[in-house]
Amino acid sequence: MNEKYELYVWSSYGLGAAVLLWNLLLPLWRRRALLRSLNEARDEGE
Amino acid sequence: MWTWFHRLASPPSFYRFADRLAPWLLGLGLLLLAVGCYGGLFIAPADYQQGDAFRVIYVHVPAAALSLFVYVLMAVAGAIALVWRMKLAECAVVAAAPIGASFTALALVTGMLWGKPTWGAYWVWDARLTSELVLLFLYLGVIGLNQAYSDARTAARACAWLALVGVVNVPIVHYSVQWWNSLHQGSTILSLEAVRDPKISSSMLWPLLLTLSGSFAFFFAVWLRRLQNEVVARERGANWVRDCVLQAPLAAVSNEQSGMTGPELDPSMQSRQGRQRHGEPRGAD
Amino acid sequence: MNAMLDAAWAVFVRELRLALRRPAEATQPLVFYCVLALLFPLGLAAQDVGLRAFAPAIVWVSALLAALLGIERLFRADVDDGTLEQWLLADVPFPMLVGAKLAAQWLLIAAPLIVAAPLIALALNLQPQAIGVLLLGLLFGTPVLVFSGGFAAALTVGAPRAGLLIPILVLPMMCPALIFGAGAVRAAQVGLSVEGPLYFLAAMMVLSLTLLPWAAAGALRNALE
Amino acid sequence: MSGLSKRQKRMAAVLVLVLGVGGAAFLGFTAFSKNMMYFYTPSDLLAGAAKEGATLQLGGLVEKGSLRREDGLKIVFVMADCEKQMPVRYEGILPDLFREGQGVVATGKLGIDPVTGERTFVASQILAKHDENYMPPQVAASLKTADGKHSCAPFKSLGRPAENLAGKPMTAAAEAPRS
Repeated sequence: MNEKYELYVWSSYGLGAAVLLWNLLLPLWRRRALLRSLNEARDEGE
Repeated sequence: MWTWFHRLASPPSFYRFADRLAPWLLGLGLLLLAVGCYGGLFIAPADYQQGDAFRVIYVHVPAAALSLFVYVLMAVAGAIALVWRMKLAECAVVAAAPIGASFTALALVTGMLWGKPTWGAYWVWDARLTSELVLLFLYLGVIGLNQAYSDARTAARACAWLALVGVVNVPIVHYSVQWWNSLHQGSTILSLEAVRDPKISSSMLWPLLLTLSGSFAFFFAVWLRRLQNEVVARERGANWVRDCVLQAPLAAVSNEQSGMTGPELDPSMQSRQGRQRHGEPRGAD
Repeated sequence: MNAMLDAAWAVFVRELRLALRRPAEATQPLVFYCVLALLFPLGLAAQDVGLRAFAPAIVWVSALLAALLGIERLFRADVDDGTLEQWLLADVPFPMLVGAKLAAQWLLIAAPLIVAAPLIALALNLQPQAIGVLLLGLLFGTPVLVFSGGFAAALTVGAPRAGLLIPILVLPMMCPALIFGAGAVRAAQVGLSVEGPLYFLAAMMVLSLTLLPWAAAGALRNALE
Repeated sequence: MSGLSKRQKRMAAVLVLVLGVGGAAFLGFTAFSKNMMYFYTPSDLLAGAAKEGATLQLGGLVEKGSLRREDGLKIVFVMADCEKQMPVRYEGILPDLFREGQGVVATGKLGIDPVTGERTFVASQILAKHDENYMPPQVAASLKTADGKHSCAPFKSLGRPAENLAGKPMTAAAEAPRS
């Protein structure tokens, strides 16, 4: 690749990957927290 | 058709449906994106004018297309939520906003990274760029509004109203390059004329179609996941949550404490949880 | 039909009467507008030529901020004393009453701004031939500002701390008015054609006058439920 | 009380909505037929759309063979839309894509050239405007014609509606067929 443009191209792909990762991980973390609180609520209930 | 629709709209059956569909969509999306990005970076030839700088298109165009599509989706879901008071549609509005906002920001930033080497400026205040920026603010408004209310239903319905009013901006973004004299180029693939007379060589087109479809599949996968979370959070007391969420394989996440093992572990789920553990060094714990 | 118009008129008159009961509060936006716009020349060197170039933006941004001033409280009192509940139960379409209230707000907040604008424009060295365009632009643009402010206020009426949220909500709706309003004045100053931006502002005004009372009424109904 | 049935009220509401949205659409499209442009074209400037000394954007194609480099970073070239031409003077850094036949948008003022005494656009910034066509260099080379392959269609003048210009080549010679 022409090195004049390398930085622009690679940083845009890198940012794209970061956005994908962010979108992927955030719901999973939220789910973990939810399940934990649900489990705690159930354990207290029982 | 309608009974199927109604069944799907009930939280428990939606939850199971999403559980089955999301892993496939995610796998498909990531695969298409990986192949498309590889093709875009290494296989597609350099452009006759822009050289290698044009390769930003494989990130920029899918992000921009999603930013518009997700807002329209939010407005449609918002209309359904307001007219038929469907809970799932309310969740859909709220769940789509952060994803849409992230892709809008990505479209703006990659656009800047494309503009500097080609146009000669990171940013100009022309119609396309300004209206896309307005779109980002609309997304941020929806996210902020959702957080301002303590009651989830009121918040979601307020967001639905905002999504409906804001959708006026979407055609302005899309047609801005036709209506105004603009520095931004016209549509390469998303216009009637482009279908009749392709504006991009096929050796450069296929990676674009792959990243485009991959991004949409990815969006639907993470949207379904967010929707599931949203539904569960609202119905935390309901019986079906206890039956189908806590007993389901996904409960394996919390099994370390409770010592319970899920009945049937879906392999794709397992790998996702593995990734989740790795990605969590300073996480929620 | 007449009964409906009477009801809307009653709401309109009630708003004006309530505002005139506290004249100091009613003139707040105007004072704010004048002070804000006149602070800019004070911050610049005397007779700075840049002032003329910035004048359209200064007048419009000041008008925008003045329209936002206190918009958060627009529906609070009506919610607290049960007025809105009564409007909801009335036989008259709720959006019509909300529209009447917003129209009264325009008369109270925005009309004084338009009247004061020529003086501000002269103070900012705006070229005299651009003042007519400025007034026409404000006439078309201020309903957009007031109605979108009203919509944002309706969206956040049930949220306790929405003060910071309102600017984010109204920014996307107000910034086209700012772009084309100030753009028309700038064009008039340098002798370019002003019809395009003015027509666009008029289109925005008609669209907001038609759609935003409905949307605001829906948001209020949602918050009251 | 109001004397209207629910059905009539709904009809009235729909009527108001249709009238409002239709009126807004009419005004909006009238606006687009006037000038709402990020940049003006050489035809607009020659038709007297702007006074001398007003800062504005000018868009067009760099005319083939018109580019002349003077000492330092100074350049002089001719910018053209589908019909008219306008000399441009600029001193500064140019974007990579700037070349003859390329679409550009220049910010600057209309003035008089100190050397030739002609009406000239004195630019303070030049941005390249690439179009929506992407192809490998080999394909582009096979398409090349004497007039260049860039369309002047994106440079719409104020006076005429855009559709008349869609796909119109820059000069009488037809744009190279692309298939």
